Amino acid sequence: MKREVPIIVTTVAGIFMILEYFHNIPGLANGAKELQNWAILVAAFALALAAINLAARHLRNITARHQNAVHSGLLLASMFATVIAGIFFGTDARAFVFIFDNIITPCGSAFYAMACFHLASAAYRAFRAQSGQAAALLITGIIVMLGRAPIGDLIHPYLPKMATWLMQVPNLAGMRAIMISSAIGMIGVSLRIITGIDRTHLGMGQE
Amino acid sequence: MDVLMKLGDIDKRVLYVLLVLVLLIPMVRPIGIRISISHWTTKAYEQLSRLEPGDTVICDFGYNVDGAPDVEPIAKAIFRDLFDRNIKIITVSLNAQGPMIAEKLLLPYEESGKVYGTDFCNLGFMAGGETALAAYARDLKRTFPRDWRGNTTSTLPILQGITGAPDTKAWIFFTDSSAEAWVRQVGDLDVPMIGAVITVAAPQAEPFVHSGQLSGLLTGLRSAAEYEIVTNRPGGAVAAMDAQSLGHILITIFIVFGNISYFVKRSKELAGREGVQ
Amino acid sequence: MLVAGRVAGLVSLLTIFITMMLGIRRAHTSLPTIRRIAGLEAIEEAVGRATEMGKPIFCTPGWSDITTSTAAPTFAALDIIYYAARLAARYDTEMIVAIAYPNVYPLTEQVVRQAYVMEGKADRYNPGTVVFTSPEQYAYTAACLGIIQREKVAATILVGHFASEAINFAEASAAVNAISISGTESTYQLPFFTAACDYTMIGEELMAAGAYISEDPMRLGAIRGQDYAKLLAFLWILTGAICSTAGFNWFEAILNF
Amino acid sequence: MSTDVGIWVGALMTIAVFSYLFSENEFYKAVEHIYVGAAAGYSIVLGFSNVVTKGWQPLVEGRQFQVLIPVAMGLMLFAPYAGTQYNWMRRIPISFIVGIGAGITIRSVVIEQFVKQLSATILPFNSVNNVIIVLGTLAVLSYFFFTFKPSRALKTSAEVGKWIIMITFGASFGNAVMGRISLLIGRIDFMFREWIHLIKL
Repeated sequence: MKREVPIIVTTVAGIFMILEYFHNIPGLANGAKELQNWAILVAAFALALAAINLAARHLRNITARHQNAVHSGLLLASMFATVIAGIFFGTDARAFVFIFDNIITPCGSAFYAMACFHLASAAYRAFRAQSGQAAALLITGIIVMLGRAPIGDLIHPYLPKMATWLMQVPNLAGMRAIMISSAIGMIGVSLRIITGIDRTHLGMGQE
Repeated sequence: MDVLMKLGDIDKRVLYVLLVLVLLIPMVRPIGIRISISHWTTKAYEQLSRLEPGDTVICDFGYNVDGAPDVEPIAKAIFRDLFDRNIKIITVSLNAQGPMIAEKLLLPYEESGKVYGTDFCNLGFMAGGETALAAYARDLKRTFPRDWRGNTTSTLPILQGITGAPDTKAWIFFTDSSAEAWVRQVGDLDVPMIGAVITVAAPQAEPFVHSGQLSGLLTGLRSAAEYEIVTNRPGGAVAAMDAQSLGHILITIFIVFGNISYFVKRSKELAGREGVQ
Repeated sequence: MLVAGRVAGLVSLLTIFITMMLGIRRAHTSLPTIRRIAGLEAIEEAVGRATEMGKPIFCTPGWSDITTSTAAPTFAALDIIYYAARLAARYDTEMIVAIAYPNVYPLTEQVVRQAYVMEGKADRYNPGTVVFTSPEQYAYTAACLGIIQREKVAATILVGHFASEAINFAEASAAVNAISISGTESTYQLPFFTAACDYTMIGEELMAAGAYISEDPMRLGAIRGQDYAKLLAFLWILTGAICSTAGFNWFEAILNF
Repeated sequence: MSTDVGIWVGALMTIAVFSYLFSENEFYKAVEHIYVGAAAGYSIVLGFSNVVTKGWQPLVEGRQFQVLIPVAMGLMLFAPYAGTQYNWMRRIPISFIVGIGAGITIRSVVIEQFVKQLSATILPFNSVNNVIIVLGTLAVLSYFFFTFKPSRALKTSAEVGKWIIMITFGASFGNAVMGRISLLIGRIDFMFREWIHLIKL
């Protein structure tokens, strides 16, 4: 029972969504909308789940007097402050907006912008024309990089044209083939999950 | 030869500091390098310029604050253009941070007289990712029973007569990841779709532009600058382009340095080996 | 009854399903041989080097949950980690696996423990091998970078779905002179992995590598079945383009049904 | 210099994050934990408000009792907290999300990322670009054949495919540099315009 029910749920839900899309049966469309709304609601619960897992782990750090207990304390404090501000005072409350504007925004963008530094040092250290193919990557990269910046026109009027051509012809061919190939792969995996042949997502392995 | 080899051994912290300086200086003292308009932007602009006053468009805010510096300038440029032409905007988000971002961009227009619920509305966030996207593209009000400000969506004037995407005139999504999910779920609905993606995702979106699945593609800060120029409202993105150019030059120089040093080292090693033989 | 414009889609879906089932069925009588994948062969070298140096190897199955559309690379990553764990168990080399999503954690633990059991070293399995970090991208990134730097790992195996943290990991591996083996389906991270790592499995190569290691007839057969589907797509484009040059647009027209 | 407290908080946080580039330090670690906590708290708030608008309000105000099914499934996600013997309960909502998600994805992947892409690649060989697009796509596709016997033709085709993949990655690399620099420009703009008012334009 505990094994069969989840597989049946996956199969019925998946096949229903597929049938609804390809067939014009009036009742199906409405049913599909309802099911999607259910899935959205379950996903909303799941959103809290990850956060609660995180809280539980840091709470354990504190009770066990782990070496990172102070950091865990900071994490929990800022989490609870945000939750209290958002749930009890509303998402338009000043405290909530302050947290969003002055903690989440600057930190999020600073963390992401750090990738720019790493990218610069990786480009300097690792982008070597060691082989013909590596050289192809490097040269295309430089042409696209310079050609797409306004300075490309100043360096040579042909540079932006080359960048555009590289994007629209060879890149198109490469990306399209990757897309077709991965579409087949994605359909294969999903069909195996829907038909119950592959059960790894349930932690059961296949049988 | 030693000097050439040392070109590959510059401390990366020096590189970091140089990078910041090279970006900062042209922002303080702009050079004013001319910005040409790419065909991508022209195509997207032509599509949007077909909209008439009173038309409604959906703007999906699919980016987070971390990717905002690259994507947000496009959203700003498009909002300015559309609101000036009295086009109505519905904002939606499948990213938790989306509604706060949208609210902040909408605020100046509300202060200057645009009416919430009539000229624009913010439907807020919905969990569920692609499932939510498929659901709201077909039925906005059922997926979003309430908007971000707590109003019942069925009472909003802007949503009267609108069930799903095909009842609007254009669908614009802003994202800091790939365009795939939007193309998948909205692609076969009868509405022109414009993608505004983070620059990194541009090459991957190219097949969708070529096949016509996307009616327009705008990518990152550069496209925002171009859009500001074609709509005659130069702003922040145009101002940042000089820095962008110099940043690219610096990275190119460092790649060249790295390679020179690599080849010098390699030719020395080869020469050394021949010497031993 | 069928929706106009989607018929070709339905037929393609059924075709892919049938070719996959054919592949799986054939695999029960004869397993397909998968072409050589350099990144996979490098894993043994990497574990060997770690053993010599007496340093651990670092693995992560990427930043993705198993309930999203990026589940497939995560599963392929788990197969590769299983393989690496067997080698690590065989050579008594320490291994650290960092996990981002709660759902992936029990699966990974099960996989690594199983690898030790299969090598007859169940008693050597250290419960601290698999580390849960955080589903928050930067917390996960910071935790992984911390492990790579602190432990001065000899090899990093970065497989699965990655976002902007990919470049950080590749850089950190280089900084501690670790052999880096990567593999992802994420097209924007692949350029960095290709340039900055020693070995990279590109897109579907990762899935094929996973299937190869699992020695599971179902997965291997599915890879063969997908090859049939790719071959059909290949032939369709080729014949279609030739016909279209000659002025016949049937192949394109059929796809619009 | 700005006199706004919020800007100061943001600026100090940015400095703390960037300090990691030089070495890991306590200031960085503290800010990282504060950020992760706030971001997690934020997603709880938004998840909660979704549960209210899609679960509680339809149930209490709209008397739509069918909502009880997804609510029950949502609660089952938390069953393992009641004891490991309830672990199996979590599989039901997960299998439901996975089933709906897989169905919704593949039904449109097959059209948008397979059929329409095939159709757009069927181009007449009447220009150099078309020839490159068609043959290039085929060559890269052949790189992803894994189980066929490696004949000479297949090997050559896959090798050409590898070259095109490298050019494709080059294009991605160029765009990545561009995008990452924009992100850094965004941060520099914040620090030097809004915080210390050095950029005046």
